[in-house]
Amino acid sequence: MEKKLVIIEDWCKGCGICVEFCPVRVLEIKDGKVRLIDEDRCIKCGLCEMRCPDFAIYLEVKKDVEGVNAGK
Amino acid sequence: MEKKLVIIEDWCKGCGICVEFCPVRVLEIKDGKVRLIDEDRCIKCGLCEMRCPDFAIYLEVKKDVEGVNAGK
Amino acid sequence: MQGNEAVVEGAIRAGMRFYAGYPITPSTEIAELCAEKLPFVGGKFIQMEDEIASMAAIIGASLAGLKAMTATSGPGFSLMQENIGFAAMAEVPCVVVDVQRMGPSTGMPTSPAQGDVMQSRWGTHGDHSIIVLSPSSVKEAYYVTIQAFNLSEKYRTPVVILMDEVIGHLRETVNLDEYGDIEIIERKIPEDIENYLPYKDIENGVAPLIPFGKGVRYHVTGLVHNEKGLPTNDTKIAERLIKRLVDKIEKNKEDIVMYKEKGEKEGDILFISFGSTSRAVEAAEEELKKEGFKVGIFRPITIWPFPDTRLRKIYPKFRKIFVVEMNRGQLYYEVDRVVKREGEVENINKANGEFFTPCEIVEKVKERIKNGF
Amino acid sequence: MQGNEAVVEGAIRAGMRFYAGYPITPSTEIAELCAEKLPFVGGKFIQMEDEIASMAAIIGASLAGLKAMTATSGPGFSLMQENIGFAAMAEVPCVVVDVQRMGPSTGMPTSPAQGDVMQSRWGTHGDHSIIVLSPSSVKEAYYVTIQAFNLSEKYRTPVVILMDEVIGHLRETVNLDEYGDIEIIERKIPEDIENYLPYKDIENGVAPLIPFGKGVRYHVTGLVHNEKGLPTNDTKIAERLIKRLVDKIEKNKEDIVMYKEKGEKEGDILFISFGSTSRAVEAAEEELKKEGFKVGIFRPITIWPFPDTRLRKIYPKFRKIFVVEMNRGQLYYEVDRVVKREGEVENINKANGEFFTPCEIVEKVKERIKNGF
Amino acid sequence: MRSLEIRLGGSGGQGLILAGIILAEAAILDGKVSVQSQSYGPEARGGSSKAEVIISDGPIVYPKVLKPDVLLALTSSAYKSYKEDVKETGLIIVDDSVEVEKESKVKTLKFPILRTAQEVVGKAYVANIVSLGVIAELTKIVSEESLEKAVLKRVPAGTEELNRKALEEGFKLGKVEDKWVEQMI
Amino acid sequence: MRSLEIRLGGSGGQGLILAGIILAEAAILDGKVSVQSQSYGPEARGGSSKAEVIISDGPIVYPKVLKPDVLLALTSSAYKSYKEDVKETGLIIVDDSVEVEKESKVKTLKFPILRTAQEVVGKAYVANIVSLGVIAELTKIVSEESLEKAVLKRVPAGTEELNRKALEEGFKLGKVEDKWVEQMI
Amino acid sequence: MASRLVEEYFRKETLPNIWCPGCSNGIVTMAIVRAIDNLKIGKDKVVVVSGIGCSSRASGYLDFNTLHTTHGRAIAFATGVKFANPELTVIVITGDGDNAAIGGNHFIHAARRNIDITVVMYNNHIYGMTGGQASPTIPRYDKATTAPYGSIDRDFDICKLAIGAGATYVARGTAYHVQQLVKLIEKGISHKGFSFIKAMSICPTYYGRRNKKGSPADMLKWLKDNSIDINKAAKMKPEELEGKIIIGEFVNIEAPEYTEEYQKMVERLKVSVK
Amino acid sequence: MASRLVEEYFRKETLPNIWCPGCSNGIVTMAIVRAIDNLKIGKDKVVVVSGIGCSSRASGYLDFNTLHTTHGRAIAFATGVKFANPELTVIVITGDGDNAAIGGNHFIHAARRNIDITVVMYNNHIYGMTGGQASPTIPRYDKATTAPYGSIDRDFDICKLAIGAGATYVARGTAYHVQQLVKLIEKGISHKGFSFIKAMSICPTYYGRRNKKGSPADMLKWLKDNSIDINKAAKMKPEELEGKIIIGEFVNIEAPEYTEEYQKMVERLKVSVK
Ligand SMILES: Cc1ncc(C[n+]2csc(CCOP(=O)(O)OP(=O)(O)O)c2C)c(N)n1
Ligand SMILES: Cc1ncc(C[n+]2csc(CCOP(=O)(O)OP(=O)(O)O)c2C)c(N)n1
Ligand code: SF4
Ligand code: SF4
Ligand code: SF4
Ligand code: SF4
Ligand code: SF4
Ligand code: SF4
Ligand SMILES: [Mg+2]
Ligand SMILES: [Mg+2]
Repeated sequence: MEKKLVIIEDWCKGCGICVEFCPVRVLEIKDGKVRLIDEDRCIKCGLCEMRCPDFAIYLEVKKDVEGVNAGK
Repeated sequence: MEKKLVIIEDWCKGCGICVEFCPVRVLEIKDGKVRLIDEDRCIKCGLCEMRCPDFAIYLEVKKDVEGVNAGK
Repeated sequence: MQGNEAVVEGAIRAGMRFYAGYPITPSTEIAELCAEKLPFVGGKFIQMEDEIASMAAIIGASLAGLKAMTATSGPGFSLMQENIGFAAMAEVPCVVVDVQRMGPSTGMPTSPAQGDVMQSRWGTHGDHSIIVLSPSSVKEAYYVTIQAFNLSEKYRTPVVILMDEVIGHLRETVNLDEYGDIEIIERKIPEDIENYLPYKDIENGVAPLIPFGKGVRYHVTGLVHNEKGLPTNDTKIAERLIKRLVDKIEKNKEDIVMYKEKGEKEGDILFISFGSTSRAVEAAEEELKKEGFKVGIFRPITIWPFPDTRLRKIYPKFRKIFVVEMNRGQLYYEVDRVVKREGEVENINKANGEFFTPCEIVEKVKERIKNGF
Repeated sequence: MQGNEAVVEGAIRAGMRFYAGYPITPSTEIAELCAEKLPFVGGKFIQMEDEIASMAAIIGASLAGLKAMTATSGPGFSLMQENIGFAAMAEVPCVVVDVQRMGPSTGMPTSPAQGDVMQSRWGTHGDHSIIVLSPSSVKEAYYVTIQAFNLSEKYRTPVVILMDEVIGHLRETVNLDEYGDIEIIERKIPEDIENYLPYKDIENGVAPLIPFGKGVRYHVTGLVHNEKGLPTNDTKIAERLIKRLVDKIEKNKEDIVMYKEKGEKEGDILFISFGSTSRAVEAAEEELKKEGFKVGIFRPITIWPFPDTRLRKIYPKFRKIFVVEMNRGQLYYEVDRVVKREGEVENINKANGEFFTPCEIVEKVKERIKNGF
Repeated sequence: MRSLEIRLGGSGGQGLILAGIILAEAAILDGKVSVQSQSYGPEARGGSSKAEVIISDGPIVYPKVLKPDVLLALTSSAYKSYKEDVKETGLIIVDDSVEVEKESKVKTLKFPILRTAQEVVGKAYVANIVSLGVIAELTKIVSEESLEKAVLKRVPAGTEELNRKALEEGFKLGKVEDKWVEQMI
Repeated sequence: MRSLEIRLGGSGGQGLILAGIILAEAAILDGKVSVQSQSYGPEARGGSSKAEVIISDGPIVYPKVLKPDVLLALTSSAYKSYKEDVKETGLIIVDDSVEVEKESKVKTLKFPILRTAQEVVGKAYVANIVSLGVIAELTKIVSEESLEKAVLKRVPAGTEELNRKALEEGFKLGKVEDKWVEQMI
Repeated sequence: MASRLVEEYFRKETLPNIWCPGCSNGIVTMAIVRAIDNLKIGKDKVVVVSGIGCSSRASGYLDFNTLHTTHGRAIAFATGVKFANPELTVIVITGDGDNAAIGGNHFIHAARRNIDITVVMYNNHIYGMTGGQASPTIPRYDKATTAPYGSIDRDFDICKLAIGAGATYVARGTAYHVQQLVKLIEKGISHKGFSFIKAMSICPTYYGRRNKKGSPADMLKWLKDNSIDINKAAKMKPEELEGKIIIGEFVNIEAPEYTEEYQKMVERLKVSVK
Repeated sequence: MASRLVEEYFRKETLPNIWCPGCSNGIVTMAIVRAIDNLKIGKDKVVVVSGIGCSSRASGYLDFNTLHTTHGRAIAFATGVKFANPELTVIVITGDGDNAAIGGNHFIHAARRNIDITVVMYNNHIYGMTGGQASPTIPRYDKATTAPYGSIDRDFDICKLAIGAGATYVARGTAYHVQQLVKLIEKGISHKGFSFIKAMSICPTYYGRRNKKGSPADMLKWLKDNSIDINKAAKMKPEELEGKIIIGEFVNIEAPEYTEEYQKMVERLKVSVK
């Protein structure tokens, strides 16, 4: 299952928690909101999602892949 | 110091606690009040006083003896 | 049957299946009888750690679907006030019995009084309305308890049964068959639960209450909330909500109020009295009648909302109005407000732990009118 | 200076040396400032586990000899009611500040309201009287707090300062020098402590209170008690005690009541209003005056006992009476009772968490009298 | 409409409140109307205790006893507290341990109620039931059958025989004198 | 009697309530009368926050701001909520991150307040003090000296220099435009 | 005339007390008086605070500064008294309903604060004053008017609770073992900090009668036969201790006391201001 | 769109939440949701009851049957819900002020009764909602608005209190150790009886700022660095544990559960009536 990192900008309060605890440090705060610097380096570990107090960052199972699974 | 067993009849409710725990069993309940059966056998241990819930039985230091003490 | 017992019988008849309480004289028999009887009718009894918890537990139970009641007396009633306000705000049906004893504070715990009349209306903070019923006989205690549950379901509101020690502990011949086909209002789950709004803005009314666990998930809060029950700071919604909380009771007053009248329809003296005291007043009335006075009695069973419409109609036909209460004057204030005639509402009070005698009342009346009307 | 701060300054000036409390918006600054300041004036601050305990602690502290205060808001005020009744019954001086916020229940915790007017009078069970003061400016908050302590010592009674969020959080220019030589009533130990009777049956009055630990041992209880403070079931003593508790306040009303009048002494409209709302009313008065109305304002500072004697005197000179309150009508009931004229007391209410604007008041007045008087 | 007011006075623990309840229930069994009330100090124990019953053929307005027709007093203090209230045409029944006034305006009868309970029936605590027997016998306000039924409904399981005996003994005591009743009714 | 009504709007945490207090205290130092009030959501955090100050030469009857002479809005939502209330002769001051209406009836000025705090002074949290400088400069309702005193009295020990700097920068920003003031006074 | 202790420490006009025949409230109250007498602290500086209940009526009989409060709140009132004037010796008399039911929160918070108050809880398993309802300390399956079919609640071990809340002196005694009880109370009063003494009591009228526990003397004997001293208990197996009452001192430790800590803070501030 | 858990278990219209940037309330709330999701108990039979406080606002965001009560009383309301309908899974969300200060009595009594409710206490050391006053769990000498010179109270070890009161499941987790916290909550919910999970939380706005604890991330890191698993702690010396937070399960025992005991009593009575 392929995953994608999603950020809900409206909900992000820029607290910096995800930035600090991302093991590969691919997040940063820019203008008070979080931003993924480098999608490729993201290891989809989900630690940002686990600690985000605002449910503003998460890994989404990609639609198309899901479709394939569902087709099985 | 000589002591004397005093019963305050008005306060005694005849519960029988002192009777039961008097080590020499010289107390009894008569018409709903406690009574000392045999003054001589009372060993002035004060256990009745200690457990009477109504402060109705106690050992009093005898007046005259007190007087002597006081006179010293 | 004892007054306190009649409350329990009435409550079970009305469908009460949850009782949470904390003992206090002179209401304790209500808890004791519930402990005894509820297990046999599929109900639950729990003795809580205090009255605050008791009130909380019956609100919780009511939301979980059971008709719920607690009983207490003055000190406990004071402690329940915060959560009574919660029940009013969150519109959770429940019944609170206050068997009044003499206060203030611990007062004379085994002696009768009617000192919680105003507290039952105003005891909690903030604006709200509430229904308060006061029976004057054992039989009426049974009836009033059933109505308390009915009203509480119908208007989704806490209802207080304001008893006093005399009625609570009185044993009287009661024939329950009289109430053979009394209506019991049950909580109905609406058809359309899809669009359910637990706090629908219905003019002067309420939405039905669906219990927790039935598949309709919603929020209940003591904060100002919108129709879904969710907190809001919108002042318009706040205004409407508070207005509705008050109006659902005040504007339906005519449906809610119960009272009894006795004696003359016009004349010299109108007595206003409630609960056990009205029994002394009735006996006094007989005396005064013998002495040639024309006497009427107005006895509110619903204390709050006060049946002021009716009183407004009848009082002008009497020369003098006496409010007789086992306190230092409480319902008096409401009567004095309604009666727009200077100096013609008189207080007959007693607050010493003793029940009124008819003769005291007769004497006081004569004393007050000795200089003529 | 902020309103809440003025209360603390006034209290310390009045001799308050003990504060026990539990945080709640919008009163919390009072606790916070006491925590900060009391250690420097030889006073004690304690944060208790809840409001019940806070009220209990200040009563205990007062008996131990310190002038004591607590502060809260609606939900906490509800919880304090039982122990406020104890203080009334046991006649222990203390001051309770209720900074009102919008209710019922949790309501809108940061929004202003005046919804606890009736609760402050009737919140506890049983018959009692109580003194309740309500300031309408920061300066007055300071002054009223000092008087609260004075009255509480003089009449040995709990005194409630009924603020509202607007005054509590308002910052205003205040000049304390004005109160340079304000009188402070101290607890005096009588000469003859041999025959001290802590509850001496003094007509409409109280015996002095000697603190615990001064060599005069006596009993304090919430039960009906005799002059020594010991429990009794004697109905005569009970009658006299309850009567005295009520009369020491009601019969000394003229000493206790404070009010302000403004504007015309006779005319079209008499506004009755208190606390922050009266500021909006004063602004509205200016508007209405411009439009040619003859307007008077009656502003009770003492809410309970209500200054009814004065009102009785002045209201007949006005054609219409408007009671303006940030609630759905509370002081209204008392005014409507006093005013013996059918249909001439009108309610102007707002209970949505917003402060009144002068213009709203003007509009409502015009609307109500559009059909002439 | 006839109505009889009865007051039972004694000390807490003598079971007079229960006696009052039983009496009221017996009257109901007889098809009459009754109210019963009580009062006690804050303690409800040790102190004095009072039970009141009104038995009537029709509705009872005022539920408390003001001037009893019948007073039962098992203790001197009850006798002293309540004797003044009794109607002049009434009846006072006291335990024989109670010292009574020589010149009472009200007919006063003494019975060895406590002693009968203790010595004849064998348990001091049935004095209340003995009392009921005496009252019923003297006043005929309730039938013997109804009273027995009412007693048996209220007493703890296992003590039925004892209480039946107590009631019997009460009836016996009461038989001694019945003129008052005639004059009353 | 002159009186000026000022409203400061932004989000919780921007320190606008403190700014209101400081402004009111500065006015008092100048010998004027002032009232200050605020409102906030139940949270007092995250949500929106509003502070109001009235400064006058004489007693202030109505303590809240009805139609501000001056509105400071640090966020778009504050701008949107409050802009309608401002007197036609009034002044709106906004942070330059705020999108303003093209055709406002009320004179509206934009300043890089947040940016100045963050980038010039170095701490985002002094935006409130920068704002005060701007307002004082534009309205002259309080003297610079009093404002500085008031600021220094209220800010945490150790941050005096920072705040003095912030105030300076505010004054500087405000200097850009002062015609409105003349027309006002 | 009455015994020296009664003459000295009681308000004789209030006697005889209102308690039922054989109620142990009098025994425990006298034990408190003996402890105070042994400690020679005089009467004027002693404040006895009680709640509401049969046991709590004790304060009215005692010739100290006495404060009979509201149900469950004695400790909160006492906290005010003690903190306002730390020179006073403050003793709280309370019942198991008063303290373990409605008053639980004040109890644990006073323990946590370690304020120098001594609490004696008269534990008779029921609410005596209101006529025999179950209290939180009623043994499981025992009966009471609100537990007509036997209590299903787990009974509350208040000593364990006190320890959990951080009390620095915790002991249990009984109305039978009077001498020991006096000693425990003495030590509790002398202890600087929050002290709790649970006094196992008897209510022959309600608890005793409903649970067929026999006469008052029988009930005291039961206490005698079923109590085990803590020192002895330490050497016994859990099975042997089943259903037994362990008596003696459970905790006696030193910790900062609240009113002293406040005073220290004030001193610190004075220095820092200078 | 939002994450599956948000879509499924939250009332999206209520988001974003009102909590401050970096407040851990969201982390703990999501941990509860994960636990429920893992247990697959569905939404309709779950009731979340909360008190008053920042933490207690969580109930409004969650798409269960939710009940936001009065300050300190959540457990008492929850007791009514659970006892009225034992089929419901009842979870209480509370704060350290809500539960350890004003709500202490309901907490200990629910623990004593062992009623099947799971309580998650968000412990941030202060009263967040009212602006940073000291709560009973504030570490000694730390500052708060009502403790401007440092708190002199002994801080309350609520796990110890829960154990003293008889709770049958007691655990402590942190907002940093999310996976573990989810597991502890899962076990608490599955546990038949009263379960208590203390979740060490952070309030960067009040507690953090006043006590100079740095950014939200710094505060979480502090939790990471100062927590020791109970198994590891067992092997350490008391000195080494000074000032550390021990996390994991403290108690997990079987005991009769209240609503079941009541049902058993009803069954017994039915038999005895027959
Ligand atoms: C707020 C409140 N609730 C209830 C009561 C009624 N009440 C009086 S005493 C009591 C219980 C007493 O039990 P306990 O503390 O064990 O004392 P005991 O009588 O057994 O000595 C209760 C519930 C009250 N006075 N106040
Ligand atoms: C009876 C009552 N007292 C006080 C308050 C005010 N109040 C609201 S939340 C709160 C404390 C919240 O602290 P906590 O439970 O720790 O929650 P947090 O905000 O820290 O998450 C207080 C005291 C109230 N609402 N009701
Ligand atoms: S999923 Fe993991 S790696 Fe990717 S951004 Fe989040 S924490 Fe970093
Ligand atoms: S943790 Fe959440 S709120 Fe905080 S910066 Fe990251 S995405 Fe934004
Ligand atoms: S003093 Fe001792 S021996 Fe004498 S009667 Fe009392 S208990 Fe018995
Ligand atoms: S213990 Fe006391 S009350 Fe009981 S019988 Fe003996 S003397 Fe009387
Ligand atoms: S009821 Fe029980 S506790 Fe109360 S006085 Fe009687 S025996 Fe003692
Ligand atoms: S005040 Fe503290 S606890 Fe409340 S939301 Fe903000 S950070 Fe969280
Ligand atoms: Mg007890
Ligand atoms: Mg907290």
